[in-house]
Amino acid sequence: MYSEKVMDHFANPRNTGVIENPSGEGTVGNPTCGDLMTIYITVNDENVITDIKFKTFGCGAAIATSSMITEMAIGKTIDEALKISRNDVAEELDGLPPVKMHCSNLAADALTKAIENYQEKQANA
Amino acid sequence: MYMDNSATTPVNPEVLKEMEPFYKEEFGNASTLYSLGRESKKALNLARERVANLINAEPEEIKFTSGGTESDNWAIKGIAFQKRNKGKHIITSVIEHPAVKNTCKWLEKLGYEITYLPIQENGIINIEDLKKAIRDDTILISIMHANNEIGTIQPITEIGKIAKENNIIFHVDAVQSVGKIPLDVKKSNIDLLSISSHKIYGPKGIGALYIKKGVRPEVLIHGGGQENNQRSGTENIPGIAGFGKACQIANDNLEENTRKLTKIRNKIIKGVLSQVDEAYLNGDPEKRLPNNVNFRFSAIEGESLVLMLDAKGIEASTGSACSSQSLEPSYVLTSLGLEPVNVHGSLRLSLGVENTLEDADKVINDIINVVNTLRSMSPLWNS
Amino acid sequence: MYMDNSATTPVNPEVLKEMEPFYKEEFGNASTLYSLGRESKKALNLARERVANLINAEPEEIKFTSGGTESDNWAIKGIAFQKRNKGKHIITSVIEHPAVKNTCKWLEKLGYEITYLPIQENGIINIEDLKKAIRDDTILISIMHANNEIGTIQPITEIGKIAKENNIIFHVDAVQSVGKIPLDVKKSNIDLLSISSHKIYGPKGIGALYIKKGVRPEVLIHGGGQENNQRSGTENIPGIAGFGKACQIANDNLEENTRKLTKIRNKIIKGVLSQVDEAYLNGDPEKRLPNNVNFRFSAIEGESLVLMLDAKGIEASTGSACSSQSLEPSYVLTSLGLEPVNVHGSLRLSLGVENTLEDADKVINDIINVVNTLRSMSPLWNS
Ligand SMILES: Cc1ncc(COP(=O)(O)O)c(C=O)c1O
Ligand SMILES: Cc1ncc(COP(=O)(O)O)c(C=O)c1O
Ligand code: FES
Ligand code: FES
Repeated sequence: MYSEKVMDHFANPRNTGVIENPSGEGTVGNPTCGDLMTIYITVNDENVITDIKFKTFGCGAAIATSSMITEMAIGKTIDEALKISRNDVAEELDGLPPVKMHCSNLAADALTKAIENYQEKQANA
Repeated sequence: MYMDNSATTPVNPEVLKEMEPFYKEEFGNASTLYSLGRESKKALNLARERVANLINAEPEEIKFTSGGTESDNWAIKGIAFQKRNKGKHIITSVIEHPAVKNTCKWLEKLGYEITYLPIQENGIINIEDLKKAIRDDTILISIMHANNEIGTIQPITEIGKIAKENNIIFHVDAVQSVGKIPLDVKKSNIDLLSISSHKIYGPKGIGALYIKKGVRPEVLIHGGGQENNQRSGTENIPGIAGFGKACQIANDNLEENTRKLTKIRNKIIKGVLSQVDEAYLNGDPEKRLPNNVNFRFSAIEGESLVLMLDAKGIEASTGSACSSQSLEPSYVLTSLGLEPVNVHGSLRLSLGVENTLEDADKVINDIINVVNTLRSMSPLWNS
Repeated sequence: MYMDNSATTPVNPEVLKEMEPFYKEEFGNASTLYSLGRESKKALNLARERVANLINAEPEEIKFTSGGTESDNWAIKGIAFQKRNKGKHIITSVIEHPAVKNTCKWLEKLGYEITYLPIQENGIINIEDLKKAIRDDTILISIMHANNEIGTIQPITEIGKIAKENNIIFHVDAVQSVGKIPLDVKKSNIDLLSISSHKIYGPKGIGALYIKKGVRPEVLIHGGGQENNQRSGTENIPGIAGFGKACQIANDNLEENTRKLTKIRNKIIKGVLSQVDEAYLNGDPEKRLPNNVNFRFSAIEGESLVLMLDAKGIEASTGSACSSQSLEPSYVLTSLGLEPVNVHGSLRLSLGVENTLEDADKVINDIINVVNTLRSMSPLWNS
C-alpha cells in the first residue's frame, strides 16, 4: 500500500518529540478521521528553522508525512518553509494512496500553523 | 506469526491434497454421463456429508455457494422475496457482517423494513429487545453466531426458540463460529445458516448455505439446475472437496483446538492488560470465540499499530477509521458505545490452530513495545 | 480421449502452478494492511489485466465472479433492476444457456416481458427479427456469442451496432467463445460480457463479468465492498490467479489453436458424414466454434451412444431427452426445428487443445462402430 520511503519514515520517524519553549507551535486535527498532529519549531534571527519536532496521533501516512515535513523544513527560512505544499510532502515520499492524501495536508497545515504562531509571537513582541 | 485468521486462513496441506486430483485427472463435470464425472459426483456427496456433520444437518440440507457472502445474500434476499406477501419486516442486529448489513440496506431500498437490534456493552443483544421487535409481519430474524471483530457469541439457541414460537424464519451467519465452537442447527432451531470455507483452513471461493428441509428461499443464482435446482453453476469440485475436508478436520479437532486456543487467548489478554496502561478488552471476556482477542489502547492509532506489528512479524488487524477505505471507524466497535477516538486504538488478534503458547509471549512483548513507541510520539499521551 | 470440453476442461499445469503459492505462503487477504496481503493484491491486478487483454477491455472493467452462471445472473438481473423505471422489456434468444434462460423466466414472474428470438435452420438468429422486436421500453438485449451445444456463432457485432443505435444495453454470454475465437468488446459495442474460467483450462468456481465503463447494473451480491463495491466476498485469489493465467495462455495461442482445432473438427465431420448413413450435422457448418461438432444419427438414442463411446475411452455428450434429469430433449436442438425423435440421436463432441488429428481417426472409427451396434438393435432401423 505504501511506498518504501513512507515505510522508512514511518518505521524510523525523524525528529519526534517536543521542543521546550519553541519559537512556534501548531496543532491541527484531522476532521476526516479524527487524528491529531503538533509541530514545534525553533527559528533563529535570520528566520531560519533550526530545530523542528513533531508529535502525531494517526496512521502510517500521518506519521511518515510528519517525519518527512520536518526534514523538508529544517534549515529553510520560514518563507521557504511556508511554500512547502501538501503535494510536495506526498511527492517527496514517492506518493501516497489517494485515500491517504489528507494526511499530508495535516502535516503541511501543522507546519504552517507553527510558523504563523511564531510570526504572531514576533508581532506581539 | 499470523494472527489474522478471522480475515482468512492458510489452506491445510491435507485439504490441498484432497483438492489436487480434481484439477487434473478427475476434472470431469459432476453432471455428465460418462465415468470421468463419477469421481466428481462422489466427491460432491462426501463433502456434503462432511459439512452436514459439522453442524448436525442432513447432507441434502447443504447447498454449496461461492462463500459466506453469497450465502448471506441468498438466505436474506431469498426469504425476503419468497415471503414478500406475508410481510416485509426483518430483524437483525447492528453488528452483523457487511454481507448481512448491506443486503438489509438494499432491501430497505426495495421497501422492506429492518429492525437493527442494539447490543449491550459486552457486545451481545438483549433477548428482551428481540421479543419486543417481533411484529405480525416479521418474516425473518438474521443474527450472527459469533462476531468477526470482537468474537462475542450471541445466544442463538434462545433466539431460535423465540423464532420458532413466533413462526419466523431464523438465519444465522456462522462464518466465524463454525468449526470453532459447537453448533447444532437442530438443537438451536436454525432454518438457514451461512458457512465459509476459507475461515477454517479450506480454500477461498467456496461456502455453503444450510437450508432446513421444508424451507425454500427464492433462488439467487438461476441456471442449469445444480444443487437440486437451488443454486446453479458448474460445481467447483476441487473447492467443494477441500471445503468438505476442512470441515471434517475441524470437527475432529474441535474440542482440542478450543482448549488450546482458549489458553493462548487468555494468556495474551492477561499479559497485555496487566502490563500496558490504559489497555482494555473489547467484547465479552467469557462469551467470546476461543481465538479472538480485541484490545483498545488509548492515545494511539490502529493502522500504525498493525504496520509496526507487521514489521515485527505479526499479522493483525484493526477497526480504526484510518485503516478503512471509507475512513469510518468500525461500526461494531462504535455500537459497543465507544467514542471514535477510542475505536482508533483497537487491535484484533485472531488466532489460528498453528499458534502456540510461546507465540503469546512474543506477541505480548511486541505489543508492549509498539504501544510504547507510538505513545512516545502521540500528542495525546502524557506520561 | 476427452471430447467434452464445452462441459468443462482440465486445468492447464501452468495454471495450477500459478495458483499454488496462493494456497500456502501467500494466502493473505487482499484487503489487509500488512505485507502478507500484498502479493494477493498484485495477483489480483495482474489477473484483471490478463482477462481484460483477452477481450480488449480495460482492467477496471473486469469484475470477478464465481463463474459464468453468476455473471449471466448479475448482468441480466442487474440491468433489469437498475432500469426498471425505464422499461421492463428484454430481448434474448431461444437458444441461450439456462443461466440466461432461467434468469429471464424468473424476471417474467416479477413482471418483466421477455422476447425470445427464434433461430434459423442454421442456429443463428435473424437480424430482422431483432430489429422488429425492439420497443421503446426495451432495456436489454442478451444474446450469446457461441452456443454451448451446436457451437453456432451469432453476429454480435451487428447486434451491438443495433443495440447502440437504439440506446439499449447489450449483454453477451461469451462463456463458450472467449479464448476460442476473436472477441473485442469495443469493436462489438458490448456493454456486459460473461466469461467462465473452467471452459478455458482454468479452475472451476471463478469467472468474470465485463462491465463497460459507465454501465452500472445493480449489485447482485452485497457485502464488504470488494471489486470496487460491485461484487462482495473475500476474493478467491488462487482461482483468480489461475483464471488470469488461463486467459493469457488462451490469448497467446488463439490463432494456432483455432487453426489446429478447425482441422480436426472438419476431419471428424467429413469422416462421419461420408461414412455413416443418415448422419447429419446440427448447426452451421461455417459459423461455428472451431472445437464444436454436433451430429445427429437417426434411429438411435444419445445416452446409449455416449455410454458406449465412454466404454471405448471417448467422453462426449448428447441432447437426448433420456440423458436429462427432466427427460426433455435439448431445447437448443428442438429450436432448430428438429423433431424430438431426431434430437434423440444427437452427439456433441467438443474438442480441446490436447486433441490431435490422430484422435479424429479414432473417434470416427468408434462412432461408426457404435452407431452400427446401436442400430443393429434398433426397431427403427431397417437396413
Ligand atoms: C461473520 C462473517 N460473515 C460473512 C463473511 C463473508 O464470508 P466470505 O468472505 O466467504 O464471503 C465473513 C468474512 O469475511 C464474516 O466474518
Ligand atoms: C454458454 C454458457 N453460458 C453459461 C455457462 C455457465 O458457466 P459456469 O458453469 O461457469 O457457471 C455455460 C457453461 O456451463 C455455458 O456454456
Ligand atoms: S491519520 Fe487517519 S488516515 Fe491518516
Ligand atoms: S429410454 Fe430410458 S430414459 Fe429414455
